[in-house]
Amino acid sequence: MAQMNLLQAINNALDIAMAEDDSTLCFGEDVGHFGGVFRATSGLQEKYGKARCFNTPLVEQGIMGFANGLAAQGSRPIAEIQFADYIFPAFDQIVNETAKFRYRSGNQFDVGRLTIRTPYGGGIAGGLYHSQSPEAYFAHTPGLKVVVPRNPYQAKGLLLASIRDDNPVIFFEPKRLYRASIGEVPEDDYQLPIGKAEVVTQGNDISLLAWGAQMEMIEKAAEMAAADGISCEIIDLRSILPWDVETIANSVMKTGRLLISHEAPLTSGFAGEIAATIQNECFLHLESPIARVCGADTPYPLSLEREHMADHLKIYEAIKRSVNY
Amino acid sequence: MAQMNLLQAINNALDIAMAEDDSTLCFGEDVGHFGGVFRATSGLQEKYGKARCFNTPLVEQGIMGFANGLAAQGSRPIAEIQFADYIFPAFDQIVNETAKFRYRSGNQFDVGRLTIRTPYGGGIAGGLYHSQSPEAYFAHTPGLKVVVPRNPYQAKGLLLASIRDDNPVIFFEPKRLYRASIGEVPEDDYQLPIGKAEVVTQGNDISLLAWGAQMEMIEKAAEMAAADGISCEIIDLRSILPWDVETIANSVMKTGRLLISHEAPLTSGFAGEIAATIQNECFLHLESPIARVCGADTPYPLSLEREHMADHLKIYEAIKRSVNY
Amino acid sequence: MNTDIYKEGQVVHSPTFIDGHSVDIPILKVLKQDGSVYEGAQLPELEKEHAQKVYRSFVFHRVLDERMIAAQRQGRISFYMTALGEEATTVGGAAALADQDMIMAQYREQGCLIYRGFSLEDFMNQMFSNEKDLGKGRQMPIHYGSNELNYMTISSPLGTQIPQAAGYAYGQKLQGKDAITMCYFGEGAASEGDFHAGLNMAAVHKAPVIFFCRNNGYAISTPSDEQYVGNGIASRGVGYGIKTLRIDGNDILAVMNAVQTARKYALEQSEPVIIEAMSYRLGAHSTSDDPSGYRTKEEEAKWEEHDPVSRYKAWLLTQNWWDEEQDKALYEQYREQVLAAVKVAEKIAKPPVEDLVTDVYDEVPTHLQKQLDELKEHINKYPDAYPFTAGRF
Amino acid sequence: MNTDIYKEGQVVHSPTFIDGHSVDIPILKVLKQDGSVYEGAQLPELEKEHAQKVYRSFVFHRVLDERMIAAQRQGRISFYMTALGEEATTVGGAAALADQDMIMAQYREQGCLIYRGFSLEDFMNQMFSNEKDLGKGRQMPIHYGSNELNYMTISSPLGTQIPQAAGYAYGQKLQGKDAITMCYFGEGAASEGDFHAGLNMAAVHKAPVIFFCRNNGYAISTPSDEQYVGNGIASRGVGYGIKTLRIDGNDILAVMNAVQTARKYALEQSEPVIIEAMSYRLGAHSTSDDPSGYRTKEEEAKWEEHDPVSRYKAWLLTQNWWDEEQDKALYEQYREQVLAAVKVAEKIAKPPVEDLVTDVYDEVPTHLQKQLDELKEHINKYPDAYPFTAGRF
Ligand SMILES: Cc1ncc(C[n+]2csc(CCOP(=O)(O)OP(=O)(O)O)c2C)c(N)n1
Ligand SMILES: Cc1ncc(C[n+]2csc(CCOP(=O)(O)OP(=O)(O)O)c2C)c(N)n1
Ligand SMILES: [Mg+2]
Ligand SMILES: [Mg+2]
Repeated sequence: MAQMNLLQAINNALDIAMAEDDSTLCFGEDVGHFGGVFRATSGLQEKYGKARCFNTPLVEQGIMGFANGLAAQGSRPIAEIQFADYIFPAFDQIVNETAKFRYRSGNQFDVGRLTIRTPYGGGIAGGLYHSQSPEAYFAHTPGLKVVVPRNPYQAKGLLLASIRDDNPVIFFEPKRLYRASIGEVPEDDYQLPIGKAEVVTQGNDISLLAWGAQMEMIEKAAEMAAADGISCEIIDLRSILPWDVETIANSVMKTGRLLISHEAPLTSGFAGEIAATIQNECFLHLESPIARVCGADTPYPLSLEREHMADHLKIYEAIKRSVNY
Repeated sequence: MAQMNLLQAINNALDIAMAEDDSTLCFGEDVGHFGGVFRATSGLQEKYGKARCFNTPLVEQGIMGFANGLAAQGSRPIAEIQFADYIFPAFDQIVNETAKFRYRSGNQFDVGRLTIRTPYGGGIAGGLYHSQSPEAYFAHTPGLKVVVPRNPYQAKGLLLASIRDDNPVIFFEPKRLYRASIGEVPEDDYQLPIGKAEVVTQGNDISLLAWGAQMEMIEKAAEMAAADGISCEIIDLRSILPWDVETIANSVMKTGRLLISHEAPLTSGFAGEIAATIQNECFLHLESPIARVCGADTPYPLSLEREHMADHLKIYEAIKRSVNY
Repeated sequence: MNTDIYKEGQVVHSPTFIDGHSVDIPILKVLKQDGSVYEGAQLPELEKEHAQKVYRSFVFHRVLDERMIAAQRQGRISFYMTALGEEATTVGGAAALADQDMIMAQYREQGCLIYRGFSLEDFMNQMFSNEKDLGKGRQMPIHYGSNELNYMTISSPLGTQIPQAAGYAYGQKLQGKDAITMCYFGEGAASEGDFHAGLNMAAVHKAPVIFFCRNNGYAISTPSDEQYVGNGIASRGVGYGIKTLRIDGNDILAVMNAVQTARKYALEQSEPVIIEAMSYRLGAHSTSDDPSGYRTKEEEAKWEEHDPVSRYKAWLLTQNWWDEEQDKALYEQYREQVLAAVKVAEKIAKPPVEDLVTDVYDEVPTHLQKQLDELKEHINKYPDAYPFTAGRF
Repeated sequence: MNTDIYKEGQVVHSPTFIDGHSVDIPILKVLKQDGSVYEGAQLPELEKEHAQKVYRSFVFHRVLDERMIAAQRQGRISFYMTALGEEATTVGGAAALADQDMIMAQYREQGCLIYRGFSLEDFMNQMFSNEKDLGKGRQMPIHYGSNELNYMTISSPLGTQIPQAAGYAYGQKLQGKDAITMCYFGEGAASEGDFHAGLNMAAVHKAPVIFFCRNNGYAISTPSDEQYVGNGIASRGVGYGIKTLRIDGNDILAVMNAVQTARKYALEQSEPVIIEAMSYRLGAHSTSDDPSGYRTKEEEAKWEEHDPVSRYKAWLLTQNWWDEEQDKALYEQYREQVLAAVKVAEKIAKPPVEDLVTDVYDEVPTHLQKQLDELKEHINKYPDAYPFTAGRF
C-alpha cells in the first residue's frame, strides 16, 4: 500500500496497463513529453517511448477517430480529452461510431479495447468551459460504458478494469479531487467491477446516491443529518452505464427514500433516469418522492459557482424535506 | 384553409418567414436549387435568390458555426441538418456555442434568431443512421429550446413561432409523417405557443404523453384501451425544452396515472426527466408507477425495427398494466 | 520553433498573395478512350490473368448494379446505390493493393469487395438483411463489411472513417504488419471536419494510409463547385505536407499505377499519401434520388464518352487478352447468377429476435436481457404483428 | 463538372507526387529589428498620431500583462494569460481595421481591445468577475467581450469562432455593411475540424473575413512540429482557394500592411483572406503553465531578440515620433493606473444572485424562476455559506 492522490493512482494504473501490453497506447493533447496538463501521463513517454505515448494535434474529433481506428485494428488505445468540456467536437465519433461499431458490423469489428479518459466537474472556479459534467449525454447512448471514480483507490481499480473491458469505456475523472483526494492504494495490480454500485455506508432512513466528486457532498450532508438522528445509506453509483439498478432498488426497499445528487444541471441529467426507474421498481416502498439535488439549469457560472452547485447544505435540506414528507 | 402534408406546411412556413424578413436565410446540404433531399425548401431559392437560400458544403459543424455567426450578426438563419442522425458533428457548436452564447456574454451577444430544422425518427426502414431521435441529448442543455410538431397544422404554427422566438430553437421534424400526415392548414400566418403542451383528448383513467410521430402510436393504443373501457387523456408535449410541467401535472392529478412514450432508447431518454419530475409533483396522486414505453436500449436496427419500436401494442399493454396495478 | 523565419526562405516587402493557382497539379493518365496507351506512359504491374480478373470484376459490378436497381424498383429491396462510371476507382484500387491491406470505404465501393471475392450470396444477404447477413440485418442495403476480406463495415455518417483509417494504419505500423490502410471517400465528405482531422493526424503521426478521394463531381445534388472553390481535393495535400497524386479516375491503369506507387511509398516511408481520382457519378446518388432535378442529360452524355469499362476492355482487346464472345458469355453468366441469388436470398428468414440485443456490448447486460425477455413475452401475445420473429424462440 | 480534365491542364504519364514543397510561400517583412526599413518595403498607411496610439497600446499591453501576472501570483485573480512577444499581431491588426469591423478572437488578443479603447475598468471588472463586468462575472478571467467595440465575447472551446466568423461576415455582406470580420486563432486551434469548416464555408460563400493565424510555435506544451508537418498554416490557404499571406508577426508594420491589404481585398472582392503571422509565445501558456517542462531558455532567448515592441519603438525613434523620456513616463503612468484600478475592482461586489438565471434565455422561464426562488430561500437559511449573494435580495 502507498499513499497516492487521485492523479498518481491514475498514472499508476496507466503504467501497469502499458507495461503489460505492448499494444496499449496513451495519447491526447499535451499527453506526451509534458505528461498532460494535469500530469496524469507523466513519465509514460519516457518509459514507453514516443510511439506509444504522444501528443496529438489539437483536434478532439481526430483523437477519437484515430482511437476508434486503433481499437478496431486490435491496439488498446487510451485517449485523453483534456477537459470533458471539450469532448463535444468528438461527440459524433463517440456516439455514432464508438458506440455503434460492434452492433452495426454484426460483431465483425469492434472498438471494445478503447478507453477514453477525461477530467470533468466543477467547484474549481473554472466557469462555463472547465466545469461541465457531461455524463448524461453519453448515458443515453447504448454501446458505451460510463465510469466515474470517487477516490484514488477506486480510480486505479476502475481504470484498470475499464482498460481491460472489452467494450468502449468513458472514464470521467473528478478533477477537483486530482490532488485533493489522497488515500491508500495498493501498488499491485487490482480491478474493481464495472457496472456495480457500492454501498459505502449502511443506513436506514434514506438512501443517498451520487458518483465522483459529488460523493463528498452527500457524505458531508449525511454527517449533518446524522446529528439530527437521520441515518443515511450512502451509495456510490460508480458506473453510469450500464448502471446497477439492483443495488439501488434494494437499498430503497430498505430505507423507503432516495435522494440523488449530481453536478450536472437537473433537467435531463442522469438522476432523472434513476428516479424514473426506481419509482417503477420500488413504487410501493417509497415513503416520499425521490429527491434530486443537482446543478441549476444554467451554464456553469464562475462567480455564482456556489449558488449553482448542489452543495452539502442543499442536500442536507433535501434530506430533511424527504424524511419529514 | 388548405390540405397540406407536413412537408408542405413546413415549406409554407419557411416561405412566410422569408417573405416577411429580408434577413431570413435557409441553408444546408442540398437545400438550395434542389430544395433539400425531402424538398422542404423547394422553390425558396427560385423565389428569394441564391444569396438567401443555398447549398452548403457537406459539413454540419460548419453549417452550425456559420449559422451561429449569422445569428450573432443579426440575421435570422434557418439551418437544416439533413438527418438528425447527422447533427452530432455539430454538437459542439450547438451545445457549447449556441446554447451558451447569450449567457457567457452577459447578454451582449446572442444567437436567439437561430432556428435549426432537422428530420428525425424511425419506422422507415432507415437502420442505425436514418432513424434516430436525439431530442434528449439537447434537452440536457440549458439555453436551447426544443420543439417537435405532430402534424401539418402544428408544424406550420410551431415553426413560425420557433423562427420568431428570440432564443435558439431546434425543430425536430417527424420524417415518417412528412408525406403521410395530411391535414387542414390555414394559408395565412399563425403561431402556436412554444413551451406549452396540448391536451389532445380528455380522459379520466390514465394520462398518455408523447410528441411528434409517436403521437400516432399513443392515439392508436388509446383507441384499443377505449374498447376495454379505459379512458385515456392524450397529451402532446410539443416542447421538450422548456417543457410544460403544469399541464402534465394537472392531468396526472386528475387521472392518477401517467404513461410516457418516445422513440429514442429508454435509458436517459426524456421520459426519464418527465417521470422524475412528475413523481415529485404528484407523489400522493399516483395510483401506479409512471410507465415508460420507449425504444429498446440498442442502436436502431433495420430488420428488427418493429421489435425495437415502442409501438401501439406495447403501449396498449403498458396501459393495461398501469390501470390494473 | 519558427526561429527559421529569421534565417532563410523567400522574403517580400510588400504583400504578395499566394492562392489556389500557386500550385500546379498534374493529372496522371495512362489509357486513352480507344484503348491505346499514351506515349511513354508507365503501365502498372499487371499480368494477363490478373488483368482478366480485373475485367471480370468490372462486368460483375455492372451486372450487379443493373440488377439491383431493377430489384429495388420491383420493391424487393428498399434501397440501392450504383457506382456507374466510377468502377475503375474501386476495382483498380483493390487490384493494386495487397489482400491484407485494410479497406475503409464510404459506401460506393462495392468494386473493392467484388475484386476481393465477396460472394454473391454475401452481397444478397446484406441487401435482403436476412439472417445470413454478416451484419445481422441491422443496416440498410449496401452497408457491407467483411472481416475476412479486410473490408471495414460501412457506416453512413460521412467522413468518420478518415481519422479512423489514420489510427488503423498507425496500429498496423506499430505492430510491424506488412499492410497499409486504404481509405475511400467522396469529394463531398472531404468537407467534413473529420477529413481535416484525419489527414493531419496521419501526416503528423506518419501513418501508412492511402487517402483515396473519389471526386465524382457531386454530393447528392450539390455540384463540386458549390462544395469547394480551391483546386480540387489534391491541392489540400500540400497543406498537410502529404505526398499527393491526381489521376484520371476513369482510367483503371492510372488508378492501379497510382495506388501501387502510393502503397509502396506509404509502406516503405511509413507516410500517408493522398490520391484524387477525377470521375463522374453517372447514375443517381441512390435509388431515392432523381438527378434530373439538378443536372442535364447533356452533361451526363459527355461523361458517358469516358466510360472506364469500355476503355479498359478496348485495351484488353488490343492485348489479345479478351474477345467479344467471352464478353457476351460473361455478362449472361453473371446476369443469371445474380437473378438466381436474389431469389434465394429473399426467401431466407430475417435475423432472430435475440439479435436485437446482441453486440450492443460484448455480452448482453442485465437490462437488455430484461428488455429481450419482455419483448419475447409480448411477441407471443401478438405474433401477427411481428411476423419475422414470432414463433421462432 | 470535372469534364475539363479531358480538355486542359498539365498531364503526366507516370505518378508524379506533389507535396508540401510544391508551393513557395514568401514572408512579408518591413521592419528590421534595429528599426530601419527593408529597402523598397511598402509601409502601411500610418500617420504620426496613429503611430503613437499604436505604441501606447503596446506599452499599455506590456504593463497590463506584467501587473496582472503579479496580481495572479498574489492570489488576487485566479487566472491570466499574457501575449508577451506577440503583441504586434493584435495591436497591429486592430490598428489596420476599421472600428466597425467585428473582431472574433481566441483569447490572447487583448491587444485589439486595448487599441480599440476597452477601458482599464472594463478589463479589471472582467478579471475580478464583479458585478460591473460586462459579462456578468460568468467566465474566467480574460474572456472579454464588448458589443460596443465590436469585439465578440471570448469562448474557451478552440476553433469555434472560425466558422462563426464566416457566417458573421456573410451577414455583413448581405446587409451591405461597410465592414468585415477579423478572426484570430492559434496554429494549434487550426487543427480543429471547425477550422476546415470555416475556411471552406467562407471560400465557397465568399464571405469578407480575414482569418488571422497567430503561429506562435506552441499550443500549450505542443510544439508546432507536432501540430502539423506541412508548410505552416499558410499552405492550407492554397487548398481552399483563398488568398493567402505569410508575414513576420513580430513586425507590426508588416502586420498593418498585410491587414490593410487584406481588408481592402476582402471588402472589395467579397472574399476571405488568410494571414499567417509567424511569432513566438514568449511567456507561459497561462498562469497555470510552466514552459520549463517543455522548452529551453536558449530557445526563448533567441526569440527575445526579435521583440516586436522594441523594434517598433526603434522605428518611432528614427521617425522622431517618440523619445525615451516620453517612454519612461508612459510606463510609469500606466503602472500606476493599473495598480489603482486593481484596487478599485477587487472591492466591487460580485454579481447578484439573479444573474445565475438571467440570459439563459431572453426571459427567465418558469422552471428557472422556481430554481431561483428556492435558492434565495436556501441562502437566507445559510447566509454564511453564500457570502457574495446573501443579504442582497
Ligand atoms: C455526416 C453526414 N452528413 C450527411 C449525410 C447525408 N449524405 C449521404 S451521401 C451524401 C453525399 C456524399 O457525397 P460524396 O462524399 O461526394 O460521395 P458520392 O455520393 O459522390 O460518392 C450526403 C450529404 C451523411 N450520410 N453523413
Ligand atoms: C476544443 C478545445 N480543446 C482544448 C482546449 C484546451 N486548450 C486551451 S488553449 C490550448 C492551446 C491552444 O494553442 P494555440 O491555438 O496555438 O494558441 P496559443 O495558446 O498558442 O495562443 C488548448 C489545448 C480548448 N480550450 N478547447
Ligand atoms: Mg461525390
Ligand atoms: Mg500557438
